Amino acid sequence: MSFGDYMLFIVGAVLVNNILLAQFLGNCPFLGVSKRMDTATGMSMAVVFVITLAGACTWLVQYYVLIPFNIEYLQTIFFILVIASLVQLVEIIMQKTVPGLYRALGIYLPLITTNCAVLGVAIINIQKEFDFVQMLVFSFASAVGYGLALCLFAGIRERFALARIPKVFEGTALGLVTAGFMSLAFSGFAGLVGH
Amino acid sequence: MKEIAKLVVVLALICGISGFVLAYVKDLTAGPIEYAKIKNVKEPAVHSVLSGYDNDPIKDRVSFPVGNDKYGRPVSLVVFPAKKDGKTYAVAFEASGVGYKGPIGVMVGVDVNDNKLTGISVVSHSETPGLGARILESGFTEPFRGQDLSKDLTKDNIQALSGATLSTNGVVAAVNAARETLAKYRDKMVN
Amino acid sequence: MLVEGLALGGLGLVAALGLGVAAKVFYVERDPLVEAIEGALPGANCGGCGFAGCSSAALAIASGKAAPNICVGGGPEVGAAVATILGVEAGFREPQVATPGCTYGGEKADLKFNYDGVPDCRAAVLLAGGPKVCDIGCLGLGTCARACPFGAITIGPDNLPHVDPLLCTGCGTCERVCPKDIIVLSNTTARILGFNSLKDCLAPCQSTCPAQIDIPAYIKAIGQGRFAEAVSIIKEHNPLPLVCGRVCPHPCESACRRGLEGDPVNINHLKRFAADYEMGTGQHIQPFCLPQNGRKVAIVGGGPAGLTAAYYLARLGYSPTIFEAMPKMGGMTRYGIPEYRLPKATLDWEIQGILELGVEARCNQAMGKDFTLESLRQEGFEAIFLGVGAWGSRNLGVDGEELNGVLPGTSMLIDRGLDKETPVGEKVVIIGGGNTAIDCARTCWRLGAKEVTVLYRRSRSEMPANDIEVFEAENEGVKFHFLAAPTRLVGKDGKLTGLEFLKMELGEPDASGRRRPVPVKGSETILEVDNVIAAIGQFPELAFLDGDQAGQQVERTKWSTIKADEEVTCTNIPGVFAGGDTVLGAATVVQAIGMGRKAARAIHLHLAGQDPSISPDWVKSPKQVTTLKKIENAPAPGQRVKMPELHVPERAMNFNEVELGLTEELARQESQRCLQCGLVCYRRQGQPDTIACASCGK
Amino acid sequence: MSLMKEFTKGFWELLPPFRLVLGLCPTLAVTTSAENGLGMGLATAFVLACSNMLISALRKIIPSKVRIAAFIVVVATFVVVVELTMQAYFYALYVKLGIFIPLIVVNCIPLGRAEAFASSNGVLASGADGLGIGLGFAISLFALGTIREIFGAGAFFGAHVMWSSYEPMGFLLKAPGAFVCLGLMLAAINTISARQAKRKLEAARLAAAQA
Repeated sequence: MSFGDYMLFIVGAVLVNNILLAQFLGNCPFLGVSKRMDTATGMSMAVVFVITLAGACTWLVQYYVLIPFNIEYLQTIFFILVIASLVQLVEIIMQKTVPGLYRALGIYLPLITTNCAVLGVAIINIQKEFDFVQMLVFSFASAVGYGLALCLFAGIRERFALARIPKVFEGTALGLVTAGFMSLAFSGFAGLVGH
Repeated sequence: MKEIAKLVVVLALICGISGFVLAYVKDLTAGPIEYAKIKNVKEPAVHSVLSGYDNDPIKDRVSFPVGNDKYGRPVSLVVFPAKKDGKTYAVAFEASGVGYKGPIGVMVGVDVNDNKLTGISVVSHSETPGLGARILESGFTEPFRGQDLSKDLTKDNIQALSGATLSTNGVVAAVNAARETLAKYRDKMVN
Repeated sequence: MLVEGLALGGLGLVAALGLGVAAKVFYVERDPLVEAIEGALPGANCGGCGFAGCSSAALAIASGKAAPNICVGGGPEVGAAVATILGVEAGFREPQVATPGCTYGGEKADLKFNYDGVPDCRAAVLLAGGPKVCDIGCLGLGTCARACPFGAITIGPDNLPHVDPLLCTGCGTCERVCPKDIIVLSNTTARILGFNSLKDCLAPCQSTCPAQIDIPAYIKAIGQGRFAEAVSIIKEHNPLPLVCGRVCPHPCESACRRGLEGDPVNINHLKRFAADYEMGTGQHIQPFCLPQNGRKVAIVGGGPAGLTAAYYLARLGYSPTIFEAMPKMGGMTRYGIPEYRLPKATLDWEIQGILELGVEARCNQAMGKDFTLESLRQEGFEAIFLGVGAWGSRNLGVDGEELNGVLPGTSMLIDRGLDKETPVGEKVVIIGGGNTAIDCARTCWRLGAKEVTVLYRRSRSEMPANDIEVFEAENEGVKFHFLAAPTRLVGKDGKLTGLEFLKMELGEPDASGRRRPVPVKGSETILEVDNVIAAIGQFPELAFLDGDQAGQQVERTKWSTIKADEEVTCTNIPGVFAGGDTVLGAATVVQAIGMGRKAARAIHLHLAGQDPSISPDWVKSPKQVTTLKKIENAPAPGQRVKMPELHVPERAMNFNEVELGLTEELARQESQRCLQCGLVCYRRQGQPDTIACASCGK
Repeated sequence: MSLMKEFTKGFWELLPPFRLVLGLCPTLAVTTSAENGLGMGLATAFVLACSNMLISALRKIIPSKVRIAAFIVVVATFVVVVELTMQAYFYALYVKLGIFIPLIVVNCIPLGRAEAFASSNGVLASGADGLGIGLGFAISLFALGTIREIFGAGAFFGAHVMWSSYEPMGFLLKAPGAFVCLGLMLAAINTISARQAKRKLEAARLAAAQA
């Protein structure tokens, strides 16, 4: 792939096929931690870190364990175990060795373990038969897309506090409708990449 | 330390048992899955490239090893024979060629008596929608019918897609690959 | 099949082994409460609750920021389980209330205001010089009032937000929408654990008070007739208002801005008025307490420091037990302050209120004799606070101290506290210039001594005793002999008959800034006396610590005090804290109270596995943040009210309380004199009496 | 009786994803048709019921420190079973649901119920709980899928149902439509439950007034 191809590839992953708004991955924490901007930014950075790390590890597991042993059908269980233990390991080590970083980003790590975006991107990496570099770029770009959507959304949600909202729409309901409009806005990027 | 040991043993045990159970389930479902895949993915293609048979090409399929893939695992070729009165007169099998964005899988039907194509059908591809993806259209695949497969096919034999030369080449390459395969395994296919 | 089993089992083995080892190697101590809550949460880390996973949620629940039933993944069962751990209802959450304030700028100041190019009003004052009306703070836009989902905030006629604490649910919406960080949430734990901050809009009195009481707030409440609220405000920071209102040397009044142009506001007597009001109702006004968590803390010493520490620990949900060596609680407030200043019945009532919060008191339990540090630990006390006071009297260091008729100052007051007979002769000399000396003098006068003289080696202005005490002693006929130091005690047949002293004159200032007294040669004079009482200083007696090995390791200073940080109260031994006179040497009740609260904070953080060190922004030991040199355009100063007292003849031969307390009318009148100061702002003429600054509302 | 209660609470009291706001990703992603919604819901229900039962059976053996990991393994095992079974017998549906079948493992509902219910209740009760909540989830997904398919494509289970001049609202089948549709349904459910709560309160008041 040429440099231009990579750029298109990145734009596609960040904006066009945004994992959150177009592929519906990682919605639970999306609605949960988007109530405040500071948590959203922390979460975004942690997501970028974990998705890239998990992408790399699961890619290695896929091509150096699952395929050689011919047990690709165990992909789901292998991937989730690898991701969960890896993230927990990072959390334990970070908490002890770099407490400052842990307080800023580490506390979001457990939230990401069971975030379907992580496992989702890992599986997509394999399904699309990416090579190692493509996998890294794709994972990173997808995670950036996730973070972008999350932060934008948090910015909007912070303003909800000022608005008079019908009782029945308070909380998640309005969050979902808003996410719908954000998704609509993002679908406008579809023309960026294509023919 | 003893505590850790216990944790490790329990978790390893649960994982191990899960592995055995899943392997068993996999064994049970291997047959049905293979059949389901062929039924859902290959059957329409087979039907479109073969005609005039009185058997069930899916049920009568034969498979034999044709080499290894890049991970060193054996790869089997599945061949769907079309029979009339118990005699195979045509076969369908998958072949692939490289298109613009990756491999293109093509189901190729060949009359074994006169080496003429009975039809082709693109089974898998990742070509650009609206351009290369037009290889799916019957306007593109129809001219392949009746082409002689005794020698390599070229673009001139068929209706090349304007603006999608590489995709066209990919399909042609797949058909030519099929020709080689047929030449190599004709005996196994027909019997 | 074997491959799958082995591969998956191997993965499980590696994962479990890696995590197990990592958890051991990188072990981080955590609050067991948080851990217990986390154990009850699903661990699905779904983030539906809005926190970053289950451990963050557990932390939030434990610290009262979230209700036990926030988990959306677990449903009601998990909420119930968490609530069981905390011992509360599932919907329980420590009440938070929105509190409008003034942060004089802060991070968001430049969003709206540009204080002539400087970031906050303090800088504006420094640059512009002189006093300046604070024109920052609330913009009066009413965003908070509109945003409040519960209608708890209204914008008053003064254009400032007013919070109805009954309607406020502590949801924090106002805090989020305030463009200037003016309105913040606060709750019991936060207030107990927090210090006054340099970033707060503190009045001078408030920043001088060792207990950090919000003085303008309670004076405002008294002025508006909200007496119970005034009591609550005081008790946020001082659980002993009855005691303090009577005996506090009130450094706050020295800082009072009213003092720049006349008499300062009678702050302490206003506090006593509020406290007396509470006692008058016969009902203790009790603060909010967190549900009990069952963790035990030992408090050694039932004086003001210990009582205060116990009070705040009980409010934080701990189960404190006070060990008191004397027969009754109160420490020096009982055994060092005479009845006529602080009636024992009043003290008892105050202590009763603290014990009612769930504080256990064990009297006649002396450390080193009945228990040791080690035995306390074995009994299950997770933290120990040492607040044993300063009970040792300094010796005069002159010949004849062994004579019959020579008494240490404290022993006399202690005997009074124990209801023992303390006969005195006709002529009594008290040596020393502190409150103890004056207390002894006035006690002797009440016991019938005909001639009571106080001998002090410096001059009147250097006396550490409260002015009012010296003044009252003089009223009662106590004579003062300044610039005189005892050199010898003379006796006959082992009985004291005379005291020889040297006259002194003041020389160069010493380290304490006071001029050093220098003896005048050949000025020896002999006074005829029956009793000499030495009240020249006290120190903590720490021998009790040496009862066991743990106690021996407690680090001390050369002044025989325990070495501990005055703000953090931690000693060199983890889990052992110290405060009050034990650390400070003989000091004041209000200092002990301040340290008691700091100790409670440190103990809480220690038990929660957190770092107790304090933020650099916090106001440490009494410190004036900003001082104006003059006030302009303030409302007329008015006359400081005088405390009604017993006439001198009515005081003789009895120990009835001398100060009678302010009447409601006097208290409300005095409270109007308060300028309701902020850091640089204060109430101007023509402004409503309750508001100092049109915008920040202090 | 109580088994019945455990079973039925999933249909309203804890109806996911409306009352138990979890499992939003598959809810949004696969409900483009009634068939997909139902298939996804039933697959989740199967995993939920089985994993709940197995975890309940194992709850005394699993040490609490590794229980989350163990739960994940159990849930993942059943997910793989579902993957294989669907591949074998519902291949077309399996292809349509795609990545969301393996993602059942990170759906917080099974893990949440495992910890909240199965780890402290009997096998039968846990099974009833899992099945009830799973079926509730299936019903929700089916309802959402039905609405989106009928209005978005004018069809139901692939069969055309709307009048011939009906212009399908293609928006509903796209990603934004999924969010908006779910949001509106949630608001509708909130309205109903607010009304219920009000009625209950009034009844309680009435009872109090009479007493």
